[in-house]
Amino acid sequence: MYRLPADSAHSDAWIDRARTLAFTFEGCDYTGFAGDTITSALAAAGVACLGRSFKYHRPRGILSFANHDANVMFQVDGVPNVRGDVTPLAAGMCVEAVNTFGGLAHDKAAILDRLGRFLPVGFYYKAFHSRRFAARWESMFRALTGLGSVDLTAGRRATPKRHGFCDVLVIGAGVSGLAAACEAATAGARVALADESSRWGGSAAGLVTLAPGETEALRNLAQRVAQDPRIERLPQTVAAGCYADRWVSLVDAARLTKMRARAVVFATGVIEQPAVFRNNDLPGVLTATAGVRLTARYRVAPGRRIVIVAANAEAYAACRELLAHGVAVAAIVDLRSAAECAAEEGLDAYRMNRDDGVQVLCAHAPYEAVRGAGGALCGLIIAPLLPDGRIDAGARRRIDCDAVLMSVGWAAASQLLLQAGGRTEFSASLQQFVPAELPAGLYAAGRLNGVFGFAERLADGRRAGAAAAAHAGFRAGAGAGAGAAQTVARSLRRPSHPFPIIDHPGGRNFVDFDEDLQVKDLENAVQEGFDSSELLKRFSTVGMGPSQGKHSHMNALRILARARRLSVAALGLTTARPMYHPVAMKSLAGRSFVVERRTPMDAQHAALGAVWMPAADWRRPEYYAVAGETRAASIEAEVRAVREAAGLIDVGTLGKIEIHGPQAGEFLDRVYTGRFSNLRTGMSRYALMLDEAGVIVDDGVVARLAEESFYFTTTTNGATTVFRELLRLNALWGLDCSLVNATGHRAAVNVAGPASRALLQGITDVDLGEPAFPYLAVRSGRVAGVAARLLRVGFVGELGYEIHVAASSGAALWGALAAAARPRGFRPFGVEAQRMLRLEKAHFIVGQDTDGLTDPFEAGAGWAVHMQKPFFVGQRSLRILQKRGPRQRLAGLEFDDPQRLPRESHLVIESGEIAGRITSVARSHTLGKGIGLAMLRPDLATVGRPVQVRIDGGDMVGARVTTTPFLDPKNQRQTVAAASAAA
Amino acid sequence: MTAPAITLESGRQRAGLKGPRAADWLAAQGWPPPPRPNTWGPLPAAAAVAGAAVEAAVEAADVAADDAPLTARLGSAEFFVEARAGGVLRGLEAALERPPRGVYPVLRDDWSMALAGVGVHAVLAEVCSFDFAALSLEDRPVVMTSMIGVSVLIVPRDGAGGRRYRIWCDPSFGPYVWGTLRAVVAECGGTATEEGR
Amino acid sequence: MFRRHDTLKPAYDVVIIGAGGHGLAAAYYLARDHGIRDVAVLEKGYIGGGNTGRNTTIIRSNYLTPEGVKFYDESVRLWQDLAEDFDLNLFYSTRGHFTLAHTDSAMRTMRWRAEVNKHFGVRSEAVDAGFVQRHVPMMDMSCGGHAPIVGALFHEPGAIARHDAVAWGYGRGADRRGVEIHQETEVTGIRVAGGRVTGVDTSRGPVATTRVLCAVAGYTPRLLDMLDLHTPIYVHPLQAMVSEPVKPWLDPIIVSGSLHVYVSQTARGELVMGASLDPYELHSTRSTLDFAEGLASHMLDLFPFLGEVKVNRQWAGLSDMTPDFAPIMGKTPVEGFFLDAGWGTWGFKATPVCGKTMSHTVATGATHPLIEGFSMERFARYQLTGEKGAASVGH
Amino acid sequence: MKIMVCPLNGPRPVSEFAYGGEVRRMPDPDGCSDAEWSRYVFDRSGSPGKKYEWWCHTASGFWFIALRDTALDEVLGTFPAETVREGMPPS
Repeated sequence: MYRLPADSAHSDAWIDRARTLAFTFEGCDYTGFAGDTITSALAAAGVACLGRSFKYHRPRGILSFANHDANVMFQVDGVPNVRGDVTPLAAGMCVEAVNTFGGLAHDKAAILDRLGRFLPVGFYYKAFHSRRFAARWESMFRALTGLGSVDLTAGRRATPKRHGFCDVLVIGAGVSGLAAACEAATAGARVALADESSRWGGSAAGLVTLAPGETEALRNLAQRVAQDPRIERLPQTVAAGCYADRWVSLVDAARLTKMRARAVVFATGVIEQPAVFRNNDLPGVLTATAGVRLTARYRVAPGRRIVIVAANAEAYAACRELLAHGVAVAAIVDLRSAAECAAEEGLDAYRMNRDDGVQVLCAHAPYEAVRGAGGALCGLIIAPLLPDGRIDAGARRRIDCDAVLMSVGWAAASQLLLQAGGRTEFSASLQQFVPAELPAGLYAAGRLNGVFGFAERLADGRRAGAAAAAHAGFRAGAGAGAGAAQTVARSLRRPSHPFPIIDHPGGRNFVDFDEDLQVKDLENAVQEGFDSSELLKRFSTVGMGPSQGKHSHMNALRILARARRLSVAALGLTTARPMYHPVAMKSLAGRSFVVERRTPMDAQHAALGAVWMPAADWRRPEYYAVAGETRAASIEAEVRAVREAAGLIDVGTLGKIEIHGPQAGEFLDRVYTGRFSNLRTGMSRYALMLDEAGVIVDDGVVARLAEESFYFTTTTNGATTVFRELLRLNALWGLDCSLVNATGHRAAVNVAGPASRALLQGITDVDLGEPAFPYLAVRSGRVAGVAARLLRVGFVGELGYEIHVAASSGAALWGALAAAARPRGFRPFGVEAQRMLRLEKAHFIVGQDTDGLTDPFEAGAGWAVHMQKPFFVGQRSLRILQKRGPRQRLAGLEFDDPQRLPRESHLVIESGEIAGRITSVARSHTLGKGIGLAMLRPDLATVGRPVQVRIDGGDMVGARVTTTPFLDPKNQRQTVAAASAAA
Repeated sequence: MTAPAITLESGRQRAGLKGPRAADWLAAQGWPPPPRPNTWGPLPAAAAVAGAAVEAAVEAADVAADDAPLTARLGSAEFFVEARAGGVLRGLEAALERPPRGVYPVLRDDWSMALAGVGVHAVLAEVCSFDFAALSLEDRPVVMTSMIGVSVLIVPRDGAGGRRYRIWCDPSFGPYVWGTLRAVVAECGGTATEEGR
Repeated sequence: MFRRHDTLKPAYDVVIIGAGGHGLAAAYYLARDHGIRDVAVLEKGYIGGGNTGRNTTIIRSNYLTPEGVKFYDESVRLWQDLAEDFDLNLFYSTRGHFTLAHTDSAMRTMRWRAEVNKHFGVRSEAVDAGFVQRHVPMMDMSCGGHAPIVGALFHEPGAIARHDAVAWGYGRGADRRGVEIHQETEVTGIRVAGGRVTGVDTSRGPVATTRVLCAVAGYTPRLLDMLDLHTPIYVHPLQAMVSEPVKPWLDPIIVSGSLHVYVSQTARGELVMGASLDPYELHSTRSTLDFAEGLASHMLDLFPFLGEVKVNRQWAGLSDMTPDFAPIMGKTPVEGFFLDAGWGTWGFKATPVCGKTMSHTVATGATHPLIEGFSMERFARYQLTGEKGAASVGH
Repeated sequence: MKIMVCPLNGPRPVSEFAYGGEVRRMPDPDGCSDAEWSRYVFDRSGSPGKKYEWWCHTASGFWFIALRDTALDEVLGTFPAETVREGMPPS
């Protein structure tokens, strides 16, 4: 291959010879021109071998030059698997071939090519599986596997994502796509036009041998697209996936666009398929479209003496284009019979032969590509193709050449259309799958649709564009939308050969270039019984490589059909799934938004040295670190402060819900196990929530603010789901009440400890004294000048008040409480201290001391369940569970040795059997004991019963079932006595 | 404005109410509720005078126009009222302290932001899946949707400065929403300002 | 590897519905261990075309309940010898399996599992963040700063295998022993007389039999409708995706419950990635973009350097879920009709032991001890298995 | 992404909604047998079909009923939640 000289006849359409770019490939220096891709620059420099194959490490070069060459993937500046054929060349690029051992030129793994015949398809499944080999095959394969390598030190790159919206999305900006876009825009639709290339025109872009009328039509369409404000232009954009309700992922270098379209036109065209013959994978053997694009766009000649393997009209068009650029074509080897050739290409063939000395050989097939000294392609051996399809190998002869271009057929790029729910069927006359049934709002146009002629593609594009616009609600006025009425004019010629596959005793006739699969590999697989397209794919891995079968699935189907003596139509394609083209994870991930919730006191906690722990979407202080104090010591001190003076904790993350209305009480009676319709105004009560199966799902406190108004709390983790479920139940029951979620709009602080009353009284107008404000009462008033709701609670087992204010007053409240508390040995406390405090009171935590199957009786919360109520969620199941009896019981444990405690989730072992598990455990300094809660087998859950717990390392420690609460069983500290004691 | 701009607003007065009789009661207070769900209405003339007077003092004229007091109807039976100055809402707030049967006060301590300027839709397209550009403002829509994973309330208005979006969210998500939006706006070449800073 | 049979016989000793791993394994053990070779395996599509070929091939036994651990541990033991049994390479590869914990409550569940595992002799340990960092040094332990890893459950025997090969191996083994595998043969009805099975109707005509084993995963409810049997099984899609091949860098299997990620690297160098169930019922294996977006984002939280690695393909399977995340196995109220279902997201790893226990149950008519806890009646008796507790954490 | 038409908020991507499961009739807790009740609690109609389901538009907390074909993921219609109490139109 070489770069054609600058030429007055044809301007350099895509490259700028004035700007040279230097880069390295495999450590050697090269230069290309601005506008080159990596591959075109290397080709221009005469580099034929660009990569090594996946399995045999055979040298490979350009095959299709269309973004699907799995053998021309590079490691570029640390980025793996870069498609060289479409990646623009940049100055200073450091390019290396992937999947080589010791470099591209001297790949040590190339030995595998010679071993090839010992590595038949499925061989992996059949060898190395005995115990003896197991370890060895694994290390061997893991060493040889993979393509590019990942730079483990690379940082996260966040590319933006955006949502897009349009009436009509046109995928593919070839002749039909451009026509469709213009037609839809004319009808008044918002159009988006996406194409992988940087230029409009698709396969026709840059060709110099189009008919004058065609060139002009193309120019006009491109201009129209460039100017029409209703058309959003998306060049260098890959449509990677087509999802439900016309939701299409569009990927470009900068971002992922999630395009929602009212209608989609698929003008995705066709992908040229290789002919299958011996050594068809040699560098220098490529598809005709690849050769034409190299020549016309990048002015790189595929060779100095070219042979074209032909089976359709496009072969002759390609030949004309090459000749027009001054590239010599030695011969056209046409698989079709002399009659067929004469009928279809007779005039072309005659002219080329006469004017350009192109030898046209009909009814001949490529038999073997020949590798010369240095591995370069030096010739093509051809042989007559007999009418019955067999090869007359005896009459074979060689044509010297340095490039072979294949133009034998196409595969419809129908993957996106199929992903979107479209159906295709095989057309025997076209030898191509064409759209059969398309869901509403989806349209196909152009070659994808089996329409090959230029004028026909224009018309088909207009038809599809008009139909799509109409579906989106835009009907073209008179004059416009001329194409709308037309029906699809499919090609009368046969663009694809029915069996461009030539057997050879020596094999090496490749069907799948990604996976190194030869004809016999597929035939063997079918022999083995993998004789449906899906099974064949899975066993042979045909179509599973990076190009996802874009060059192999048609030929594989033909081989399968021949082996099973069925028609291709009878077999059908394998399911098409996203991605149409591989998408980088950074594009899919985008910047990744992670929701965070904060209480209004967040900054104050941070200033106090809070060590954070996650809780739902929130972060809560686990404890407050103090310089020179261990975590344990800090937590212990926080506990002591609460027991001896007072402590503050931010409980703003609790769910906070209001319910109002005549039937609010009844609603609560139905959703909680307790009775609330009879709760006195100004009082509160513990509330336990079950699911329909009778399992504990949440708990909290319900306060009655007025006859028809309640205020209640849920757990931090349950807040969102509980509120949503309550809304559903309200919609279901239709009671006269409404719910308000105040969770984020209210801040809440719990001030607890013997000194809490005195502390709080100083800054509130609410009378906290007995009996004005008894245990479990709720009052409204002002705290530190802020309107507040006060609940007298006892979760931590001390005199305590929960103060709820508007979120915007939260910081002020905390500040005022802190100020009032400081002289009294104030200490804020975190979640860990609170767990310790509540454990001393044996209050369970839903989800820690209970699991996904715990009912209230097992949890010892039967006292909170009013079975005599007419109905509550879970009640009916509880009746059944009562009959069944408990499977476990939550019990308090006191450990024999406070210095040697188990951890949460350590198991209780009874005569060798699992008999329970520790759910909470701690060393209580208040009590000077090791205490805990455990879910025990019911027969063990009797006070005084000794149990054994297995701790880390397998040792056993002893414990005894005790009465709970561990501390202050009569709850005096949180009621009158404690209060007066502290006052 | 030549680039997207986002403002973190402060000093707004808000009230919320819901319930079977909320609409009638609101009307009786001289605050005609928007007739249709998920629409908003401007402050009635009487109150507006007082409101506007106060606002004129604090706000540039064009913003005041976009930013005049409003009543939003969320679904059928919930209402959200906001004004820039306290005076406007004082009466309503007082009345809500002792609501009649069937009218229930809703504490609204939202964070609010305003997004505007050229490229405002590019910003929105990165953070929300709703097609705001195609939204007609004729019947004064209120949009409840999800933005970067958070439930938000959005009122678009066409003002002197072009399309302007008021965005409200639960205060516990405020720092996250504000922090994220200002970053996206900055990436789109825009500016972020906090009122009163 | 397996024969194609042109005709169905009028009658078989046993009919197995579903030529996935489970059905073929049952056929294999029926023929090999119980001498029952007059067996037809009827498959609507093609061998291993369902969840067998769609799962992420993870094999582990680090479950939460005694019944679960014992059951899976037996399965893992069977896996070890399958390759030689089949004379086929299953690419069974022991990698070690980390289930990451990002919160102390998750850590509690990890320890719970580890303790139950160890009690039954299964190698699992609750390990701290330092241990994880040493074994997976390239992982971002802060997960992008928003979900720091506090520890993990490390299950040393955790492994992966080539999923298709498992179905093919069992298929070939069964085929060689005389079992008939009929692909593209759909069961359209099940014949019952006097409360017992008498045969099945198929798209290729009726077949008489007195014993039917149903192993059709996501299609179970449709089959049960034919018998008017009711179960708690509900079907949600489970999606997965795979990257282009890259040189090996990840040895262990990594699972994060709270990030909804599980990932391993195959022998081909591809990263096979999965997440949690789709959020609503659906009986179609379509792919969604939001799945790929979310999973990629969480992958980068763990492995920020993967930004440039490309996702090649996504797919989905239909998961037959139960309320307690444990299977429904054994006899049914219809005599002669046996069920192996409710496998949800973890049927692959249990393939061998399901074949063993179901073939035993079908052959002897006595429920295999290992599956007694998984009976269909447990729901009516409110005797759910405890796996529900483990469900939040990984696959 | 799938589009769901919310009776209150109009067409939105399904990611804005929470799925509430199939609408199921609760048997009379006092009248029904334990067996009937456990069937109500645990059993599901697992086969694909046209089903009435609970859906919630999370941003507005609005619950409604959708008739959806669970084989094709086609939303055939959406209705206000009251429909549940008035008795559903036939699928």
